[in-house]
Amino acid sequence: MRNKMDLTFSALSENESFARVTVGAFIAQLDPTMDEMTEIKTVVSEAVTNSIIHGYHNEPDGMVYIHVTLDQGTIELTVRDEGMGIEDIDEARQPLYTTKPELERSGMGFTIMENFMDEIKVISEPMIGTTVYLKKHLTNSKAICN
Amino acid sequence: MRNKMDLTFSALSENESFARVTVGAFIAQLDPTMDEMTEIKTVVSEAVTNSIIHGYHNEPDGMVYIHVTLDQGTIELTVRDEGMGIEDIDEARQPLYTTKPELERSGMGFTIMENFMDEIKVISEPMIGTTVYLKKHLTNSKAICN
Amino acid sequence: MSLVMDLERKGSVLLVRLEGELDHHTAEKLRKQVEGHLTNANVKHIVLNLKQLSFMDSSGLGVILGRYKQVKANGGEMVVCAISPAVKRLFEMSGLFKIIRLEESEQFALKTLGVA
Amino acid sequence: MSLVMDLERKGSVLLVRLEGELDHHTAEKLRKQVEGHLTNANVKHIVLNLKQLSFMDSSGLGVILGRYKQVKANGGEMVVCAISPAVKRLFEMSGLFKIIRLEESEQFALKTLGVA
Ligand SMILES: Nc1ncnc2c1ncn2[C@@H]1O[C@H](COP(=O)(O)OP(=O)(O)O)[C@@H](O)[C@H]1O
Ligand SMILES: Nc1ncnc2c1ncn2[C@@H]1O[C@H](COP(=O)(O)OP(=O)(O)O)[C@@H](O)[C@H]1O
Repeated sequence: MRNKMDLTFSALSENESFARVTVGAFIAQLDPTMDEMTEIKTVVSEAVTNSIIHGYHNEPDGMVYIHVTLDQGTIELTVRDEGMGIEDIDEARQPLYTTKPELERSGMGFTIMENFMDEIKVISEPMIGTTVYLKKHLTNSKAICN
Repeated sequence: MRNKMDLTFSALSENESFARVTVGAFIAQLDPTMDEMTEIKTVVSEAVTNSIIHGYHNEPDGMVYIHVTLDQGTIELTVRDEGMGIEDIDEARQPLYTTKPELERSGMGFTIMENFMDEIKVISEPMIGTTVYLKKHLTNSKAICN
Repeated sequence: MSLVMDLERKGSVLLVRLEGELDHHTAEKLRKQVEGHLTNANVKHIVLNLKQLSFMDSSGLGVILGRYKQVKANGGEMVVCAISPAVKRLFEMSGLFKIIRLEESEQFALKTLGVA
Repeated sequence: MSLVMDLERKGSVLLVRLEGELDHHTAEKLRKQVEGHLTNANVKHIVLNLKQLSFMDSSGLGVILGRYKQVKANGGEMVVCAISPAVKRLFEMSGLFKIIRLEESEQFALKTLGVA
């Protein structure tokens, strides 16, 4: 079974939990373990929060785009914004690095994404926006046999 | 608060419950009553099922498009497909009318949508697709005060 | 969330208990399950217990109506029990109560059919 | 799902119990609540009970680190207790355990600070 979905929503912090619930409900079809479900939801939360805070500076007119593909127990997740973009991606991905310490950002978002997923790609251009591409293969047998 | 979202997904029957959960999670921000929540979820289910069964004849390559806008306690919901379309919309909207009795369709989809929402508009063109536009004002005070 | 089906024969009655969500996706599974049991010549009536059903839409009406027609063709009856206000509204809207009897509880529904 | 916060002063300790989801959206509310109580001159330490927390991400780490810095500046301590394996992983990843003490239970955490 191959299944895909696209979700677009206003850059409002209220939508962070909505995005987690939605992606969680979608991947539930693959019958992931509790740990895998938590990992995916956390990763969605990190990437969406980044788009809202860093990409759009909390400007709710911006839109956040999520794309999810499920194929043979593999989850491909893309979170995209048309915001500020990132100047130096390597620097941004360092643990504890943040450009918004005044907002009490921990600088752990990218580190968590790297730890919880099998693959991560970050594409960004200043003033154009940022795309975070994430991939994870579920260990679960049902997913593999589908 | 004005908040909007777009959801697109493969025309698979597995996604019917996913669509209900997603729209339900989105409108939860307006703090609807249990009855209103059930009504919205039912209506989403009806329109999405119609797109999958009638619009795309269960062909999973088709995509179903949902748009939701929340504004001052009013929910605007659009469910769209690029499928078969409807020849005679007035006839289709009659209670108990169905073109797929062999699939045990009850012909009650449109009737339920009309009963559960304040407003419904159906736009359809054969071979182009169908758009169902639905609107409901929540009675809830929190929603109105937002 | 999906549908959990619990089917059990009690004399001439097929007792069907549903838990979860009955929509287009799960209605087909229900149809197959019930039809499998209806091949048993002893089964004449269906009692449908919807107490644990958390969601139903018009696809549920369709599959219930379909099973009603099957038992009706054999001179049997269909009784539903323990339905929520939401499901009741759907039944009322579609006029299903004209042909399908509603009873408060499963025990009472079975009693009216001479079982339990 | 949102965050329910239960704040209570016990001697020199501000006991904070969290229930629900701690993310960017709810972290700001938590920050304001805790800062309101930290103006009380009697409060020196924070005990954070995360037993009922069902979700947390790096925004949670940020707001916890922020409060740690505040109590630290007054010579106080921050202790977390009853955390889930998922939250524990985030703490470990970020090295937060180097500065924030972990205790099994709320009662034990309070005891180590001379309260309860
Ligand atoms: N979508 C984005 N748009 C613009 N900048 C971003 C985006 N995502 C991340 N960044 C930059 O990368 C930095 C590190 O991100 P992250 O590791 O998630 O930590 P944090 O969000 O806590 O700052 C951010 O501080 C920001 O400068
Ligand atoms: N999205 C759609 N695309 C094509 N035809 C549709 C669509 N939605 C509804 N229809 C037509 O309208 C009829 C009535 O729809 P409805 O009231 O929902 O009943 P049912 O789905 O049980 O047939 C359907 O049988 C079908 O012919």
